[in-house]
Amino acid sequence: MTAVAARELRDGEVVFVGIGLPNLACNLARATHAPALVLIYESGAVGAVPERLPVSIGDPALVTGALMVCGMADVFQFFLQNGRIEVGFLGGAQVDRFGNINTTVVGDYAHPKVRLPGSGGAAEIAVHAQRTLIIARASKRAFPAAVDFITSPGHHCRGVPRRALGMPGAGPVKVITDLGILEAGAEDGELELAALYPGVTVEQVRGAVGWPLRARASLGDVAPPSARELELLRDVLDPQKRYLRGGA
Amino acid sequence: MTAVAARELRDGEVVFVGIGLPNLACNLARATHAPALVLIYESGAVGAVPERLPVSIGDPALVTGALMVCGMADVFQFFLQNGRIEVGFLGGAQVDRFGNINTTVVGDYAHPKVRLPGSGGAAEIAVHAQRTLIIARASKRAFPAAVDFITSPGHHCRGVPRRALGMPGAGPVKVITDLGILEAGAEDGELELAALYPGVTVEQVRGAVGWPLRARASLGDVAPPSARELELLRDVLDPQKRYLRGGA
Amino acid sequence: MTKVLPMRDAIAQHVRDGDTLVIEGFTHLICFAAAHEIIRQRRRGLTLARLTPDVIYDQMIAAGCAAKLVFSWAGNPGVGSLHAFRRAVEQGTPPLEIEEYSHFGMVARFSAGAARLPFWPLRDYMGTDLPAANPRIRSVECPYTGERLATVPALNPDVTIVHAQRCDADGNAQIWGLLGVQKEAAFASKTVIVVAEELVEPSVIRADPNRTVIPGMIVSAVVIEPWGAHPSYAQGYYDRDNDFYVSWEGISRDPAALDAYLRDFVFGVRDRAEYLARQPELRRLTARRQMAPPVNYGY
Amino acid sequence: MTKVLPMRDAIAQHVRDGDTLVIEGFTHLICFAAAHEIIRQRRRGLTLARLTPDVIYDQMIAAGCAAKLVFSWAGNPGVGSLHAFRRAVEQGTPPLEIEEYSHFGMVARFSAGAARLPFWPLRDYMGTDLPAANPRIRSVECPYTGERLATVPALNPDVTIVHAQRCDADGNAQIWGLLGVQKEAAFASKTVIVVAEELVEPSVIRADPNRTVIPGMIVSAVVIEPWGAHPSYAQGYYDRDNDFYVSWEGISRDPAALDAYLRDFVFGVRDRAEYLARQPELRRLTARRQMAPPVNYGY
Repeated sequence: MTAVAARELRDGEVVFVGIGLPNLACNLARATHAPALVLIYESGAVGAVPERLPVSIGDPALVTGALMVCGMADVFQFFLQNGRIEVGFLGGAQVDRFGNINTTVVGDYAHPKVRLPGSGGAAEIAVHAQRTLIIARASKRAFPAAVDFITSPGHHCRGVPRRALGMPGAGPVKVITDLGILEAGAEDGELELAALYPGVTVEQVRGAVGWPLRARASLGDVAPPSARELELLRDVLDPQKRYLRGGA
Repeated sequence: MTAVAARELRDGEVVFVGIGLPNLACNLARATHAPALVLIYESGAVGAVPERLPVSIGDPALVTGALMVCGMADVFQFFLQNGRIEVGFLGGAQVDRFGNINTTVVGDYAHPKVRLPGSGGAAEIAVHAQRTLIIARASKRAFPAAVDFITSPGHHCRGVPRRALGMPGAGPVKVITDLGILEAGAEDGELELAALYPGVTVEQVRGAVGWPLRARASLGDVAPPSARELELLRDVLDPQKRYLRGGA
Repeated sequence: MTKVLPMRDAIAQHVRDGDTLVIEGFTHLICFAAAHEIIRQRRRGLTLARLTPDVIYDQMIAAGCAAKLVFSWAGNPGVGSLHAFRRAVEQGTPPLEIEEYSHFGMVARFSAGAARLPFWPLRDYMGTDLPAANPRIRSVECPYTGERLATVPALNPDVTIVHAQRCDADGNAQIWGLLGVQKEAAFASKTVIVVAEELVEPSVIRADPNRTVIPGMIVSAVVIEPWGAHPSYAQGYYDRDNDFYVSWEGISRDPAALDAYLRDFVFGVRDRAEYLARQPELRRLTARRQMAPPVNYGY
Repeated sequence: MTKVLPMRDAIAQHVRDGDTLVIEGFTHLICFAAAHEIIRQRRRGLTLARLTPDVIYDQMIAAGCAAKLVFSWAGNPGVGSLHAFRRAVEQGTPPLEIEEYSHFGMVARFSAGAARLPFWPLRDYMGTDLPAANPRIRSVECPYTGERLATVPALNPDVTIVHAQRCDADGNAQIWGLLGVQKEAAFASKTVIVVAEELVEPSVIRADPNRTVIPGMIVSAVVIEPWGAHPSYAQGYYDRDNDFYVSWEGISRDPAALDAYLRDFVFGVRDRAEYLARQPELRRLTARRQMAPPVNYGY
């Protein structure tokens, strides 16, 4: 999943990085095909080159050797709202059929069954990044037909299409799971199966999402992580397996 | 005039400083009774301690040794609009009977007889400083009944009293001229004669302003510059007579 | 009259029951020393505001200081949950009112407060359920384009506490590394307390004025507290104590363990020095030297 | 493909007739080198925006580059008038449209542009005649308090030119001393040209990231031009040539003297090196050393 996400980044792009797998994916991309990737963290580090795996998005290793460190008012106004972020990475407890993400509550907002952390910068990343990539392990719990709470908007929000809502960014162009890759349908923005990992069937993916998943007529093959990618991830980038519990 | 203005500043106050006589007055105050005066320049220097007479409000001598240097967005939003400036100094080509100042045009705005520099930061200083001090040499040309253009609002603007306009600051509490000191009348905000320099008569001041000037029943005496003040101004602060052409 | 006070006196004089209190710092420079003193002095009914409540507000919630939380991301950064916060919201123990934004919304609230404007405009929240959950997120029509933009109201705390690497006795404070929203929060606040790793002469501040983030003129009290941000970090001084952040998952999940933690490390110590004496081997966190090259301020 | 270009190529590639152009810098770091090259390349119909038009725009107005001026204080700082500007406004020679704000208004316009908002709110202009003179100054009603606040529209230049003390080849630029509104103007702009006193390795920039004001990712071209701000100044490099600013009063008052100045120092030289060779004894302006102490970025 991490290696697949890394390949979605083009060299020289400006990426708004979240902690965990997105951070790993960005640093893998930097170490392989995209050495000029510009990593921006909402904490204010721009062009960070962390020498250790950051344990948070405010890690001191993001500051030492960065190109620029600025206040958060600048990050959100002059970088993100300004439209300078090409790729935003998002994860979440729930992702629905339109790519809406919930990181706020499971259940009712006023009386939640599970209280999640909330938006952080995710709401505005989903609005403003030129495109976003979502990373999440597939399961019926993680992929309901509709999220309990829209923290970060996708392609269709409570009946209104994204474009009508005036969001500058294109929204989630790919949802990278551990079974396959989902992409938004051109017509209605509904997520549909676009590519499969080796050995995974369409039915397996359908069994792991909460709506009748459409599959494209021609499905792509996701290339498995190369030996080089695996070696970098396991031995260099996350040797303590902080984030790679599931796989690479 | 400069020495008189300096005495209006209390030790420890935060003063927004303009160039020329206000700058001289502030540095004289620092050198005499107000060593803890905090000088802020619209250029972004806070707590400046210029080692030479600054030739402009952007002089490098305002930066070297300052307590803080910040961008101008911070100066206007976080210091001035925030209400942190206790005293603002203003000058101008025209000052009218309500303390309105014109630094924009003589004549009609669209077809001016004389085009002056414009507001700079003066409009917002007049609105936000907790109190302002105006320094100007008295003459019928400089003190018309009504200014051609209100660049910086005083106590009464085109028929509307200052308080009704919602301005946070108290406006020009004193107008320091080379003949005497004018202060706003408590009732209507009209400038009236409050104090005279030694040897100056009420009629002399009346002859130098463009409206029938009221004089207070009990007029104060402006103490002339002391030997120490004169020495500092002439020998230390402005030895090249850049600003002290008229007198101290 | 000096502004430099012991932490005990600074908190006693400036933080009152029912205040809206901000202890800012985005991962970096979170002033645990101040929070612990507030817990020890048993302040009650506080409205706690911060982008990331973090372990620091989880401790204050558990200790019963908070009536309300204003925030944008309530997790244990890089680790997991804040369980005292979750118990309060999910089970009402203790009861806690919440007011929730995104990070940009909180930054904008502090910006408005610092600029003494009643609101701040931002292009955000379309399609999200946040405005439905928080009616203080509103909108305004642009007088030029006619489009509607989201707004958030100004946040003007009673007290903001900022931790800095160094300051002088008047509170002129310099910060480098992550700056977060400390400047905005301080300017928005009625009272500002600066806590610093080091007290320096004004000449040190004046030798590099572009590094000053908080001017002394807005500061009411100064506290010098080396390691005062532990288990958070101070760039150039010490690293984050990540082991403690990881251990908070277990401590905060178990109310008894949390009480024991507060007893041993907050109520059971008189001051920061005693707290530090009970920490395992702080030297492991001491920063290595990686100096910035000097620049010339001459003319 | 390198961004580092000679000034001639940077201007030829990025500044077009009719553009809205900003060369910012508040007294400090005003890039005369760029303005002279624009004059030499005879750009026409420009909308020139700047808080303080200063001698730099007075020269461009006199040279016929400008169709419109957007500004907030049009004087010769510490000296007197800008006579080319005054002739244009008072006598229409050459014709010049003006759009006028206060400093705060211009700062707010750049802030809105940098944040990609259509307007910026400020508490200003009540009682003044500025809104009557400029109908683009409008107002908005606060959705919380109902009060009316002034607004100014965003300013998004086609090209902004920023002079910096140092930058790397990608345009990551560091500035200290007065910062003006350069950051806001650059982020508001479609194209940014960075001109610097010194080209440094990225490692120099990365050794002190808090000093970076403009990130390379928003920069289209980099020009290395030592003394490129003369007769303005660069903190730590050279002082302002105040004698020249004083002499501008006489030069600009007399159209023939002004033409002679442009002939001798702008049209009559091929580049900045030739301009500098014609200046009297620049060494008198060289900055003395007054170094900031280093800080530690380690962890």
